[in-house]
Amino acid sequence: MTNHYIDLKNADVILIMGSNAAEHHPMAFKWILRAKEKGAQIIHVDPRYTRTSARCDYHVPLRSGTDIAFLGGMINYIASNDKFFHDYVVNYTNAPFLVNPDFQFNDGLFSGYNPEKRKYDKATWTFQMDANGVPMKDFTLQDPRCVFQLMKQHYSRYTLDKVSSITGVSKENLLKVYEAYASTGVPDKAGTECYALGWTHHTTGSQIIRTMSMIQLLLGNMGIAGGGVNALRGEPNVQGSTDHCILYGNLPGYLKMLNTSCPDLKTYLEHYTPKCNDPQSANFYINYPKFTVSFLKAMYGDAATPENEFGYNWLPKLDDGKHYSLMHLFDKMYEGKIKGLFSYGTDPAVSSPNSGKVRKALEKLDFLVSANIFDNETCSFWHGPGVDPTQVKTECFLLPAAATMEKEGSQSNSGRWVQWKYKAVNPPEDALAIGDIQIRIMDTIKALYAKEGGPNAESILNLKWDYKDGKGNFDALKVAKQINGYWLADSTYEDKLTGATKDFKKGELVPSFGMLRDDGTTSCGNWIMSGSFDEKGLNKMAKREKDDPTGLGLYPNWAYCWPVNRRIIYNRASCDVNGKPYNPKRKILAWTGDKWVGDVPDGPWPPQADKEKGKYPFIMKQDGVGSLFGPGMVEGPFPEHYEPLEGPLAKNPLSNQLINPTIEIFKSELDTVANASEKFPYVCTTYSCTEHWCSGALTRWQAWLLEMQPELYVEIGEQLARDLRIGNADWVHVSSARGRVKCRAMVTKRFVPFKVEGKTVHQVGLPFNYGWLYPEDGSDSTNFLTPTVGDANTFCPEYKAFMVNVERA
Amino acid sequence: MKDIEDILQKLERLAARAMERNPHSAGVVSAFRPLIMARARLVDSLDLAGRGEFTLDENLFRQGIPVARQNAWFREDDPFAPVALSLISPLKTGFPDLNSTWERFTGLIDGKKIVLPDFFRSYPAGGDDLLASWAQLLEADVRIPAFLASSVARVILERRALDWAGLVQDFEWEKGYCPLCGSPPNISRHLEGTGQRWLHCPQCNHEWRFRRVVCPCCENDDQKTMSYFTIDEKEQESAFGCEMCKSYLVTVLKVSGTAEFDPDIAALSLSHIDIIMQEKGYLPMVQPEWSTFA
Amino acid sequence: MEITRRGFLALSGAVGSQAALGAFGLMGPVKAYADELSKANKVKASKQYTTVCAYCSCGCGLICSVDYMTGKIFNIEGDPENPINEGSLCAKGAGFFDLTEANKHRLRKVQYRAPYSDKWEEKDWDWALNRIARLTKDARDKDFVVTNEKGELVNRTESVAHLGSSNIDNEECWLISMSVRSMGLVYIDHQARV
Amino acid sequence: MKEHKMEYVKLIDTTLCTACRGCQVACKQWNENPASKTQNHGSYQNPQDLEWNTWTLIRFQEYTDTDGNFKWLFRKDGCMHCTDAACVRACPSGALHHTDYGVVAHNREICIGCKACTSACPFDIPRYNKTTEKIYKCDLCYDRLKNGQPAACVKACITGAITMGEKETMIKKAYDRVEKLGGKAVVYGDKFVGGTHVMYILSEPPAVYDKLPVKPSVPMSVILWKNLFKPFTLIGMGAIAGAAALHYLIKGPHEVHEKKEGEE
Repeated sequence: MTNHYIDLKNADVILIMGSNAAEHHPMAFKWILRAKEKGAQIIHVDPRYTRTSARCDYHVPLRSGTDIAFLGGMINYIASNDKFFHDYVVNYTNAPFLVNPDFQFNDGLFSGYNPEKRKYDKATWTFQMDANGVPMKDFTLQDPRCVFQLMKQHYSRYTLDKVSSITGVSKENLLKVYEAYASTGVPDKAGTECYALGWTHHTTGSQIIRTMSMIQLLLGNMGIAGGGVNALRGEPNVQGSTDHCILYGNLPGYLKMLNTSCPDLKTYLEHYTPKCNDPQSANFYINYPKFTVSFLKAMYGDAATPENEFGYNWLPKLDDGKHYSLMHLFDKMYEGKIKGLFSYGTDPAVSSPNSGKVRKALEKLDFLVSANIFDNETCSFWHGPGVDPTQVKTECFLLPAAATMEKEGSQSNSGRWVQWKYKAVNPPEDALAIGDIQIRIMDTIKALYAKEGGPNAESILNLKWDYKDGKGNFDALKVAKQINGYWLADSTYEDKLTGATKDFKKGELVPSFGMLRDDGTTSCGNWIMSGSFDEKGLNKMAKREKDDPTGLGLYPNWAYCWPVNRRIIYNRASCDVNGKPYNPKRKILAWTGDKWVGDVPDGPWPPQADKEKGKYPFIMKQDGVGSLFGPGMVEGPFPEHYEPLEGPLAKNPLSNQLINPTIEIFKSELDTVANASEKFPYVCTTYSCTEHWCSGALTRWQAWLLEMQPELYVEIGEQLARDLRIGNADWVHVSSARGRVKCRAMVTKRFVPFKVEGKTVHQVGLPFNYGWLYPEDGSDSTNFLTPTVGDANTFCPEYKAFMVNVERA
Repeated sequence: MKDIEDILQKLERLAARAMERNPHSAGVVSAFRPLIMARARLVDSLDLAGRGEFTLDENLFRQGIPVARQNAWFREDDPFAPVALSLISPLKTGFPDLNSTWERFTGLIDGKKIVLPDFFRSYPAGGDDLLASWAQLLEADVRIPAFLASSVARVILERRALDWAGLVQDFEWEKGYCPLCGSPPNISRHLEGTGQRWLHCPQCNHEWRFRRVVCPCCENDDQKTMSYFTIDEKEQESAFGCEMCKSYLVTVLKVSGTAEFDPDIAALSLSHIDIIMQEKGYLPMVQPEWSTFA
Repeated sequence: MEITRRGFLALSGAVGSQAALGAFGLMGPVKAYADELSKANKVKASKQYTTVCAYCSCGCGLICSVDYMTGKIFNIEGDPENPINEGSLCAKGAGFFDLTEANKHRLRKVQYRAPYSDKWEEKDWDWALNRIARLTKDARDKDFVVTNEKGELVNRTESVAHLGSSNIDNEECWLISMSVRSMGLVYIDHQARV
Repeated sequence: MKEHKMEYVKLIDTTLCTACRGCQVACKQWNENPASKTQNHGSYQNPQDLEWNTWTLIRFQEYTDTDGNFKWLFRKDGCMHCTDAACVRACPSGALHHTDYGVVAHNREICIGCKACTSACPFDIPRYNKTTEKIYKCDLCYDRLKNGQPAACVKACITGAITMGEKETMIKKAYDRVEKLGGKAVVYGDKFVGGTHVMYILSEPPAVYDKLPVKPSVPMSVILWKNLFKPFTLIGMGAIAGAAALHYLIKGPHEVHEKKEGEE
């Protein structure tokens, strides 16, 4: 989240789209209701009327997979009705930038598309540079090549009629939402958006979120209290596990993973350190080398020296352009190429797309090491339905793990608050914390390599691995300090802005990532977490003070908030170019002439009006401003509506490009797709329910929760149920091109048919919380239905829009 | 202010229920009941001078300086003697076998042998020798005059605290001693539902909110070095103990926001917890009221 | 300048904690009742620890009360100090007690399933760790890729993969993210992806 | 001390309820009521109805109002704790009795399982358990109230939809809230059976909500039983035999479900 949960109370209009907050984030919804009590308008846009809709001002149903069309229409509305926040858009976004004349868009494709590789050559997605390499700008926003005009022209195609025909939303409803939300495009109003898997589970997921970011930039809602784009994420420490990058493509702190196009550290740093010639752009990633070298020092300790480029070549490299995400992993496993799998605290046999393929893949493993607090469908795949254990060669280990209250450590909520947890009790009997398990496994492996050696054994042997307490157990505090980072030599830090200097001794903790070095004299496991300790060792994550000077719910002394305890990101954009807050009633930051007062400023530099020392507010961006024109995305600098991989339409109403041109298509014989086929005529989406959580692997074992949601069901509109002669609570089969599930029919008024391109399109939906292991008769994974396809940038699977058929069982 | 009749009826009900629920301490509660009722009546009827003249420096307050420290505790013209005298009759009914002492005390005040303002002028620091001399005059244990002085202080400061409370409403107070008069707490309660921890000040009857799993006395926040003691089948009766400063605080659990509750009566009724904790080697944060007559 | 506790003790004259009980007979029955409770060890000592909920990512605070003798959690309530939930909990959070070992379905033993077997067997940690290390080393070394087809140095193994988890602590996440990379794994992911 | 006892009212504001069912779990946890093996009957509402081990239940109801707006109504069902309780009148053994705080409590030891209350109750709340031959219903957490604690469901509710307090203040709060809400919002509970100690703020007229009587009242048969028959039988034939005989005489086989006034 750019803001955080409590900040929702500060909003005037809250758009809940791509989320079912009341059911899946009840505490977030409490803050949303607090905003409603103060007169805020709460709008819910979702294919289905849910318990969230019941408590919102109104609900607008739309067809799954058409969010970009809906939001594109809003951009068109904002731009053509002059509803945008001029001062903000001109100064804080790249609207005035002039784009390379060769950049073109026609008939659904941007310039530079290579159909064989399904990839773009982004050479034309650049800005026109002036003599000293700074993008040329037209602050009047009139030049036809400026970003604003190109954007306006791009979304002029998203007329009310066209959007209504794609999304199935009536024109009145479209206007009702557009007017309500666009009303926040003024200094004294704040609008925010809450999304979750409803937006990420699409082949165009990243671009949906980018479209909303563009809207927030146009309305000046980014960086203000009650604004921002807020992801209500699903798991307790999903923000932490993403920050520390248990992800194939990143090293902790979102550093880019090494690949073959960077054979040595120098080329790697060259390649990934952005440059900007505009002196007023902080371009904070200029410090990329400091973060990378400090990480390598934290990983390999003394073994990492300048001579061996701090152990750069011990790390594995990805092949350029190749991906290793969860769907690629199971694809390779299905081909028999993956021999061993470690599966900690997760249940992919239920939660991954195309369960049929996943379960066949698991049978090809030589060994599976699972660590969980309960048994689940992945650990016990070898005695699942239709599996003959005597044919499955996999050696399986089921290691008992400690639950969250049985171990000390920190957890990050999706508002970036890192809260310290204390250990209440020991785990039961043989159970150990995952940290203990990983330490013991690596100790044993290191011993083997010390004795027998092996390819690239130095990487394993040189790994710094002294994270145990006196009694030989995992010491979370030691690891947390290693993550925060240490001074590895006596040093003096000089603050360039104020000229103040401060001395630090070897072994002291680094109080902020601004002080990290790229010469190996500092170590830091994850630069964004640097500063969670002060140099004396005070653990800021464990702070529990309740003061809230601004009264806006920042709580600066409760726990630690990365980066550098800044509670609202891009908060300097809440002030005008001279540092005066746009909305004095909701002031999170103000420039007093020599320093910022309020939340931790997003960059200490004066406001940009100070031509000599001032900087633009979006310090992490290369040009220091928000991106309306976003060349970083793989499928285009402006989000464009494409149909889901498997949708009801044979042709994309907006262009001849039916699906996202850059998504990867998986081709195993189990990855069948049936687009616009009469065999699977109904749009289907999946979701969770209040009573269960994710794959249900924790909640299905709890009697009182299971009593309220005992079995898998499909929610089906009354009209469709009548057509198919399905009665309420009948057993039905829901089938897709990939698989079939048996479940109860829940005939409801909460799904309504959509008018799409003149045709009636029905939509149904199922929860994904059930699996065969427990309860025995609770039916099996919904993901037998879902396709192996994901977002072009992140490979997040498209669970939210595919086609099914429904018949009486 | 709820009118005095309601308050007295409430105190009556709470005392009766406390005696019924903890019969072993019924004697203590019934002994103190007249005094508690009298104090409530006095606080309601008192009209102290200098009501509007209190100031509050926000920064000092945020550093932990209570209101009393920023203003005068007492004034020369505070009605010490009238208050003391009107406490005599409830003390007589509560503690009949000390009647002679109470009589002597009345006589000494009327005869100006005991000049109460002398004691309150240097409050709270000095006064030990003055109390010793009063004890001689009364021919009683030093705890008697000390108890009388603290009861008088309690009545006046409780009345004054009602004005002070308005000053501090919207400021954060993170300390374990009373934000108004600075006294450590004698009892605390946890609100049902939210689990909020409220401490009670025995000197001015003010209640303030304080953080859980932190010691109000030494502000130690190492959760491993703090203990909680509960009594089986009495799920509301408990005590907090701090291993660092070895102090304890009687704590009443799961009290609903809307329920009737009086900290003084509860402290007397739960005095068995004081004894259990003191036998475990913990020290009270402030001297329990009952210890004078133990 | 804090008013010290001694100040108030002095005020009320009885400095010592153990005032002479029973001088006025009031406290006799109370002392007896206190002794009876202690003798029948009806007084249960416990500790309280703050932790964070393990369901959605709101980060609601909890307080666990742990019985000092048995070392078991006997009560979990919302943490009133936590500004996100202010002491209240949703349905799943309120049922957080069901995640402790009080739930009989919790895993307690190391279990192993041999190839082609149809049941779990109980093992001890040492055996399991050695077996896992052996299998991992062999699988890694067997088709370890030092250089790819184009001859570029890659030092990776594609035959061992890691999944999980976003339900473990930050320190554990960093430990895993770093240590599996030191072994050359590239197939690394977890449920943040789904 | 009995007469001055404070009366509590539990106010359920259905316009704040998100049906998260935290109250349903908290009720089972506090009263240690086991879960029953349920099936999905085509609705989120589970278990299907109040049961001997389910004393409070969120009822889900899909409703399109007169001018065509779709609404999803949630109502937390359970004992209304009437002032003039039909069940207390009908109960031959005195198991069901009035207590302070306005709670209709149930003394399970002396309950003889005659089920007179199940047919007398205008809200159809008490449930019979065949194995224990006793009836079960919500007792507003009477033991918690005596300890000064709110009912378990009140504590669990995070949106503040369920609140509890002194009777007059809660009734005033209900009417203030309804005035602020406007539309068809209405207060339910203070206008019949002498006023109930569990009240609703409803966003639609009461007739719309299923299993919610519009004008609940104490059935004539119960009034007859209480004033005429009850004194004789208890004196003459001893509680158990008498109640069963009388029960059979008046009702016939207990399956026959007498039509209550006001029920569609």
